[in-house]
This record gives sequence, C-alpha cells and structure tokens, in this order.
Amino acid sequence: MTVSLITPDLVESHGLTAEEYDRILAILGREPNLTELGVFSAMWSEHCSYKSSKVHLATLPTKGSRVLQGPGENAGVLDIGDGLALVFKMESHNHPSFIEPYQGAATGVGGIIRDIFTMGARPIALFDSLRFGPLDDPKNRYLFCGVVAGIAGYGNAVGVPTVGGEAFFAEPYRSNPLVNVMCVGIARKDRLFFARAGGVGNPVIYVGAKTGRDGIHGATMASGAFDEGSEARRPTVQVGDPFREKLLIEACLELMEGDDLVAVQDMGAAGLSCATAEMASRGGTGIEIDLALVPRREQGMTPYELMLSESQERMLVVAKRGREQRVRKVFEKWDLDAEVIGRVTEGGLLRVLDHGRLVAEIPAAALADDAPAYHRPMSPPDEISESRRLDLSAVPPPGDYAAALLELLQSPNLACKEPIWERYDHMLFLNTVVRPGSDAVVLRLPGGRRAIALSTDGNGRYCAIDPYRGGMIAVAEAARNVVCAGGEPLAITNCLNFGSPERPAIMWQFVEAVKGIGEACRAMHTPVTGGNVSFYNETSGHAIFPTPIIGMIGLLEDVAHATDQWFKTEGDLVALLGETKEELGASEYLAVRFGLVRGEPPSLDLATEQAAQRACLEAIRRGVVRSAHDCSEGGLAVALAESCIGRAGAPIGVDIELRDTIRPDALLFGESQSRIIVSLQESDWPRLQEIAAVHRVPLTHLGTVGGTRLKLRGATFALDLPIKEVESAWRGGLASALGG
Amino acid sequence: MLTAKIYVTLKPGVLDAQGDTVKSALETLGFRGVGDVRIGKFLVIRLDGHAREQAAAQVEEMCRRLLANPVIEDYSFELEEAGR
Amino acid sequence: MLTAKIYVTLKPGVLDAQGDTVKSALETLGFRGVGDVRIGKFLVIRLDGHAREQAAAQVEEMCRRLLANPVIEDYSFELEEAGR
Amino acid sequence: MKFGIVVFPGSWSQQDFYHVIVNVLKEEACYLWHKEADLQGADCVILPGGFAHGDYLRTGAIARFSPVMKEVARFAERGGLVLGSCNGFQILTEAGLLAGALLRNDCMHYRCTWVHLRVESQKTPFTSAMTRGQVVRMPISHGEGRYYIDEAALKQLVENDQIVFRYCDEGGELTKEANPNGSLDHIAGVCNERRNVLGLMPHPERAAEAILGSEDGRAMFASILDTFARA
Ligand SMILES: Nc1ncnc2c1ncn2[C@@H]1O[C@H](COP(=O)(O)OP(=O)(O)O)[C@@H](O)[C@H]1O
Ligand SMILES: [Mg+2]
Repeated sequence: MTVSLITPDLVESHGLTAEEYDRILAILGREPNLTELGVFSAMWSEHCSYKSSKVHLATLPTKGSRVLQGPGENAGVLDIGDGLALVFKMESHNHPSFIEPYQGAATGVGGIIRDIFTMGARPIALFDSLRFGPLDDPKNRYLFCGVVAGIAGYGNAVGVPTVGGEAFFAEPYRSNPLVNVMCVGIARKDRLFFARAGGVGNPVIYVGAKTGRDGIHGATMASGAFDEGSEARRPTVQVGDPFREKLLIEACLELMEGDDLVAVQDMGAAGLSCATAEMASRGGTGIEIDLALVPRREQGMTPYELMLSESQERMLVVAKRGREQRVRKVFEKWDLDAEVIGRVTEGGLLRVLDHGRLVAEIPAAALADDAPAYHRPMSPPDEISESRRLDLSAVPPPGDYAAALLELLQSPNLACKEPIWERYDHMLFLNTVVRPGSDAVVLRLPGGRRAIALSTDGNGRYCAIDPYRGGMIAVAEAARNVVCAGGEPLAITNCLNFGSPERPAIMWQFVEAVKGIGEACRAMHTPVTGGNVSFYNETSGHAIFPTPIIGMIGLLEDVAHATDQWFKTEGDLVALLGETKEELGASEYLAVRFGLVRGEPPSLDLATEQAAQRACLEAIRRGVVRSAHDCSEGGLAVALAESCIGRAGAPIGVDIELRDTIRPDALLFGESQSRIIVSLQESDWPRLQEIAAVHRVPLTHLGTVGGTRLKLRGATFALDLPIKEVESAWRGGLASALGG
Repeated sequence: MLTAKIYVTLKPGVLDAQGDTVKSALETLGFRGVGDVRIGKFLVIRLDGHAREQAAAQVEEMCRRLLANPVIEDYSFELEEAGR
Repeated sequence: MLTAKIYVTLKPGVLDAQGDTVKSALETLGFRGVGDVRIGKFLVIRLDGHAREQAAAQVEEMCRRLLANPVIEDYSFELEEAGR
Repeated sequence: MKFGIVVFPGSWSQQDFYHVIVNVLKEEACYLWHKEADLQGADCVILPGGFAHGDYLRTGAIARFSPVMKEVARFAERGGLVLGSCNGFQILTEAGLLAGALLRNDCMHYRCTWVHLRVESQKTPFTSAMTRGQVVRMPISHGEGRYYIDEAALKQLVENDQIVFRYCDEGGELTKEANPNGSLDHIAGVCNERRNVLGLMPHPERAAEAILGSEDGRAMFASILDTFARA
C-alpha cells in the first residue's frame, strides 16, 4: 500500500489523540492497519484502560488478610472461611441504559454475572444501584421503568436473585442516569479460576452466542467507508439473552469441576480484542486466532467488526491440549456451540488471522497494560465554596412537623422501594434471611450456619458539595448498614460515576472522592478488591452529581445474629447509639422542602463511626438488641418511622421523647453520621449501657415501642400520627410518583 | 369504524433470541428446511370515528411514540374497515 | 424459497392485559377514539426447498404443535415468495 | 421415599427443592435431566420453577417436548405423583397434563412476594395433611401466573373438586387485592381428574424453614410422604 489509509481524521474518530497515535507507531514500529487501529482504540479507551483514573486508584488500600484477589482480575475474591471464597464486583451500564433502557440494563446484568462465574463462582445475588432524573418528567419515568424491567427480565430469567440496591432521583441525573449492578458469587477456595492464558499450544475456544454487529462503536462508520456495502453495516444495540447466559453459567461451572480448563474470560467491552489481549498479557504468553473460525450471525463481517463486536453471552476459554473433545461434550450437553479459534503461543504477540492471512499483529501487553496513564489537571469547581454556605436563618422551621415527615416519607428517594424489588426474584436459593427493605440484606452461606450481609450506598448530593467527605461517608454508611444487620464489614467493591475527566473540576471531584474512600477504607479495615470507573456521564456539559457507589460485604459467623431494622415487640425500649448534631447541610429535608442543594454535608469522624459500629455489633452478637437501623437520608424521624413500618405484618407504633436542645428541624431531619437506632427488651438496658460505655459511644434512651401511633415529642415540637397513615404515605410514594 | 393492523418487528441485525429458540425447537420437532425465524408483535387496534387519512396519521404517531421502540424495532401497518 | 407470515392472537374471550395497558397508555398520550386493543405475535419463518401446498401443511402443523396454544390462542398464516 | 426433580436447561428452583427434601426433610432426591427419558425410579416427580427454555414464545411451550416429559406423562398415566410449581405448573398445562393455561400477570410485571392461599381441597395426595379452608402463606415469583380456563372446563374443575388452592387474604377472604396476578376465580393451583398431578404457581419449597419466614409449605411434603407411607 502506497498512500496512508490512517488519516488524522480517522485517528480522531477512533477517540485517539495524536500523542496516543505516535505511541502506537512506536510500539508497532510501523503504521497500524485499520483493524489494529480499531483494536488499539478500544483497548486504550477510557473504559478499558482507566488511563485517567489509574494513577489515583493506585492509592486505594487493596491488601487484607481475607483478600485472595484484589483489583486486576475479572472480580475481587475474599476468603470467608470454611474453604469458601466470595467473589464480587460492581459494573456500570449507564450509557447503554440511556440509549435503550431495557436492553442496556439487561446486558449490564449479564456482563457482571459473567465476571463472577468466570472465576469459578456460582452467582448468588445481584444488587442494582440506580440514579435518575425527577420522576415528574415522563422521559425519566420511561427510562426508570425500562431499566427496572430490564434488570428484572434478565435477572429473573437467568436465575440470580436481585436482593438489594438503591434508587435515588435528582435533577443532575436527567442528563445521564446511572445503572450500576453488583454481583456476588460463592466458590470453593481451592477451585478459583483466573483469566490467565498458559501452556503454549493450548487451544483457545470460543463459546456461546454467535457474533453480530452489536455495539460496535461509532468508529465503525468511518471504517465502513473503506469497503463496499457499508450501508448494511450499521452497528446495532446489544440485546441480551438470559437463557443463553444461564446455559453458559451451568456449562462453565460444570467444566470447572474437572481439570480440563486453564483460563476463562468473558467477552465484554471490546469483545474479542479485550478477551484475547488480557488473557495473553495476564499469562505472559501470546495468542493466535483465525477469525474465519468465529461463529457469526451476519454476513460479510470484516475483521475489524469481528474484533470489536460486543455481542453478548460469549466467552473465551483456554483448555488443556487434548481435552478439546471433553470440553466440547459439556458445552454440547448445554446446547452451546464451542469452536477452537486459536492457540496459546510463545512470545507476547496477539496475532489475528483471517483465513490464514495475517490481519493484525500487536504485542498483547501493549494493548492491556501499556495504555497511557494521565495525571489530568484538576481544580475545585468555582461554585463549590458557595454551595457549602448555608444560612439556616433563611430556613424557617416547619409549622407542621407531621406534614413535614409525611412529605419526606412520600418523596421518591425515601419512599418504600418495594415496587422495585418486588419485581425481582429476591428469594431464590433459599438464602435470603433478611430481605430487601432493611439496611442490609442477609444471605445464608452454604451449610446454613454462617451468613453474609451486603449493602450498596453512595450519596451524590454530599459528593457534589464535598466529594472527599462524600466518599468517606459512602464507605461509612455501607459499613454501618452491614453492621446493623449483624455483619462484620470485610471489604468493598465500587463503581465511580463522574463527568468528563478532561474537565479539571470533574477530575478534582474524582480525586477527592477517591481520597475519601481510601481513607475510610483504611480506617475501617475494609480493603478495595476491585471496581469500575465510569467517566463522561454528562450531556452537553451538564454533568451528574459525582457519584461513587460502594458495595460492602460483611460476614456473620452465626446466622442467628442476623438482624433487621424493624421494631418487634410492644414494650421494647428504643435507644440511639451516637449523637445528633445541628447538621442540616446537603440533607434530603432541604432538597424536598426547599429545593436546596447546599450546606456542608454532615461531619464524619472515623474513630467515632467505628466505635458506634463496634458497639452495635457487640450488642447484636450478645443478643442485647432486637433491631438496629442506621440513621441516614431523612434523619432520626424518618429512621424511626422506617422501624415501625414496612415489616412483615402490621406496622407497630412508637412513643418517643427527644430532649436535645438543637433546632428541632435539624434534630428530626438532620443527617448526622454514626447514629444507629436500636430496640431492646427493657431488662437488657443495663447491658446495652455497659456496652456503650466500654466503646465510649453516647447512648440515649428515646422511648418505647407499641400502640398504633407514631408519637414524637420535644421541648418545642410534637407530632402524633396514626401509624397506618405514616405507612400508606411511605408505601404510596413511589407508585404515585410513577403515576400508577 | 376502522381497524388498524400493526406489525412491529425487530430491525434486521438485532439479535432475536426468541426466534432462534423457536427455530431450534422446530428443528428438534423434526421440521425440515426451517430458515430464519423472526418474532415480532401483531397489534389490532379499533379506531372510532376517524376518517381514513386522519387515522393513518394517528396510527403512524402511535407507533412512533409508544408501540415501537425506534432503537431496535421497525413497524408497518394497514387500515381496514372494521367488522372484517 | 418461501416465507410464512404467522399471526398468533388471543382468543376473543381471553382478557388481554397487555392490550388494555397499551389502550390506556395511548389515551394518556392524548389519542382519541381508541377502541379495543389486542396484542398478538407476528412470526416470520423462511422455509427452504418447499412446494407451496406442502409448505402450507407444514406451517399448519407448526402452529398446532408449537406456535399457538389452543386453550388461549388462535392462529392464521400466509405464504409468500421470499425476498418480498 | 425418593423424589425425582426434573432439570430443564433454564430451571432454577431444582436446588431449592433438593435442599428441602434432603437437608430439611431428610428424604432421598435425585435430579432428572430433561434429555433423558428415565425417572430413575422416583416415587414422586417434581417440576421446579425457572424459565425452562428461556420461556420464549410461551412459558413451558418448548419444555413439554423434552424426552423426560414423555416419561412423566406415562408415570402420571400409571398414577404416579407429579408436582409442578411455578414454571412446573406452566409446563404441566402446556403438556396437557393439567387443564387451563397461565397468562401474563394482569399487573403486567413480574411479582416476587408472599401470598396467602386457601386450601380448597384436601382430597389430594399433596394436601391430605392440610384441612379444607385452611389458610397458608407461601411466596410467589412469576410474571405469567394468571390462570385461565374457559367456562365449560371451569365448571368441570369445580364439579370434580379439582381446584386445590385459591389466592386469598389473611382471613381467607377472596378479595381482589389478594389475587396477585388476576387469576380466574383466584385459582392458584389445580389437580387432574385422577388427583395424582398437581400444579400451583406458589413455591412450597420457599416456605419450609422458619428462618425464611414460613413453614406452611411443609404440609405439602408431609402429605406426599404420608400418602406414600400408606400406599
Ligand atoms: N433499586 C433497588 N433494587 C432493589 N432493592 C432496592 C432498590 N432500591 C432500594 N432497595 C432496597 O430498599 C431498602 C432501602 O434502601 P435505602 O433507602 O437505599 O437504604 P439505606 O438508606 O439504608 O442504604 C434497602 O433494603 C435496599 O436494598
Ligand atoms: Mg441504611
């Protein structure tokens, strides 16, 4: 070829900078062909290469006595004892869900499930963390309903229960909703699998769905120009097939029982390119494949398209030489096509052939590890200091406290989320000991004696005003939720959702949030085992709230310690661990009542936080408390109401007297951290006092469980509502926001 | 009175998992020469008090706004005198 | 080569929850004079190497055995030369 | 007694049934792969919940053609006990072993929640340890559980006392709110004329341990066991 096919325009349309292209030239020592350019652009994309976040993620704590696998593999792995390993990871599918909510969310679920079972784990639970614009806009309702339906449609069919999550609605997510999904699996510690190719000459096997033009990024258009018949090559939205995924799960787990496999990797983002390059570079080997052998759904697909297709439900497997037949037999049993498309080779090259003709040849490590790493410029947004200022004198206390409480309970962010989780099978596998609706879900482990507690949390409003503190609070609250359920926090995964890293203000938010998360994780001894970064969550310059989501895993040595947030028995005492400060900043109360997003988020002292959590955990383990509920969005009043309602059976009343002298609105609705509401038998009060004293945690007697009314009294205020009215306001909130 | 018969189909190239499953089921049942199977929706909507051309415009809009998902689906329709 | 267009519809007596939902959705969107809405399936199956009459018999049998459930559904179909 | 649990590629409740039968009830259980026409000498066959073949086209439409189903039909013919829950119920109706059909829930979405059921007939091997009119609590988890049958056939069901469970409220009343999917006549479960085949949408296996919220489902297993003991 004489003239260069790779024009600057083409390079740019592939999202590569001139510097990055020079780097490619240097690596190859020649000009890439179109296929190679496409492979580089996909592998060096922000999504695959973490080029803007790497240097900052490196500051997170990732080591711990229980960490068997930290960041770098398909998912993180924890040693949870009894020879069991817990495998978990969170992923975002924000952009696809914005384009096509049902399929976008569905394929997001499918992708994260594959990350879990490729490590040899049986997926046992899903969590969905959702952020959308206000529901009064039909567009947002359409997106939200489509996403929930997609998660339900895929998760229920594939047979992995969705047992928890979050749903939060705010203006900034109008421009870009968030759909983050966490999957958790259980494996035998001695049967873990890793995506590392090995053994020169071993077969590389393609399994699962045929390849179509799904989700090939826009650059395809540019590429299409290079050969005839390009009108037919319009890329299409990925569509999920949960049934085929189910077949993949069962077939892979069955194969992993034997010793025929060397490595397993799913084909997610950047499809075949990413799977081959990562397996090879992790294993320090090369891989050679022939695209002619790749099963395909459509005619006339080019090497470029085959390497970049993101068709769903496909896996790449490296088997031991000579075991091809046994591997094929298992996949046949499950009606899956398995084709040997290549071999593991010596030296680190990814060689791609098409009918024996070389179409791409790139050092695998260059693709997987040698992407540029940027220290992007950062500076705090100008508005930030202003947004932290809050003049409380301009915030009139509510005339009617009862009305204020009902308004909060009705607001979509605080209302009952059952209309969401009722659509998800959350009971399958008979593990769900504490169901969705409480602070954290509790799942029995195999054997039934021990259990895990899980929660996902993250407050974008806090982070918008103070990303550092917001990041810390996300970790603290996730841990607190797990502790309230009786779990000892072990480790986290995360999904960090931000705007464009090319804007210094966004980059600053990201770095501050990561600092906060790291500091909290170090203090709480909950290392980070993996996660996901989603940048560019913005439309025409309108970025979302910076939104780090934390997925926390906790362990219960005895399932009998499983605790929920609901009051149990008439006559039980209600008490508060921790202390309420005059903190209304960045609260749900200000947002709902005054449309205000301002003021310092609540303060957080990590030592105090830990003391409260230790005290709560000890009280639970010693059988002192019957319920524990974390005070978060909506404050003390909302948390007390939540402990009365939403439990199985009829709601139960409570009679509370608050003696604190701070502003009543801050007292009732402020979101001071490190607070936990517990209920207990009167006779256990001295034991609780002793525990609180030992851990130096303020303990306040609040009142008594019982009756059919919610009564809250203070020096300057009083509210008294029939508990049924409180419950119906809370239950109806989301439904009426959805106009149904 | 008019009846609109509306056909909503997956765009070419979009994976039709349901169609593929039905295809292999038909083959297992011993049917020969079964090629591609694509499965879409068939809607019948009765329209009261509409002139034909006005009705056509209405149905067109219904498809665009609600009945078909433009990202993955195509649609077409016919209008008939009801009763048939 | 032939193409079979198959229409599977709910029997008249059977409540069509999806149809009713779509009807009210259309009304919420402001469409006037929307009567009954019924939603069924539209299958397109390519048949290779079949004579017409033999193909008709085949498709008939496909519907009876798999594509429609006689307890709740009716079916009908047309055969066309492929390519259209 | 030996339970055989049928496994289709998309089944997912099989291990839950297995756990209850083996670990809770201390009885014997085995899995029956759908491609094998062999019931391994099971005394009772269970069709579990799931999405047998993705439940594309119609739930259970494709599963009924599996080799194992021919054996299940013969087994039922000989009077063997067959219990279908959720997807299992859907498959039994598609296979013609039970009357009626299951349509999309009237709320148009999947529902996973607890329901109350009224025992309408204890004259089956699956409910003999229960009493007529008794109210039990079990979970449902399905998107297509709206039972439908035409009038003539419904009359038949009623006359032959083939309606075994109805959705009701805590007090046993057949209120509209208590019907989770719009089933005709609140029907949650039916048996065949010979009474040896039962299908229901709810999940008895999810209501067999107190720690999970209810033990009411155990009465069904108890019924089966003592029917078998007396046979
Ligand atoms: N999108 C969702 N999917 C499943 N469960 C959800 C979802 N949103 C909220 N939930 C459940 O509702 C309960 C309350 O959620 P949330 O208010 O976020 O709890 P907290 O404030 O204690 O973190 C939790 O049990 C959570 O798992
Ligand atoms: Mg909480």
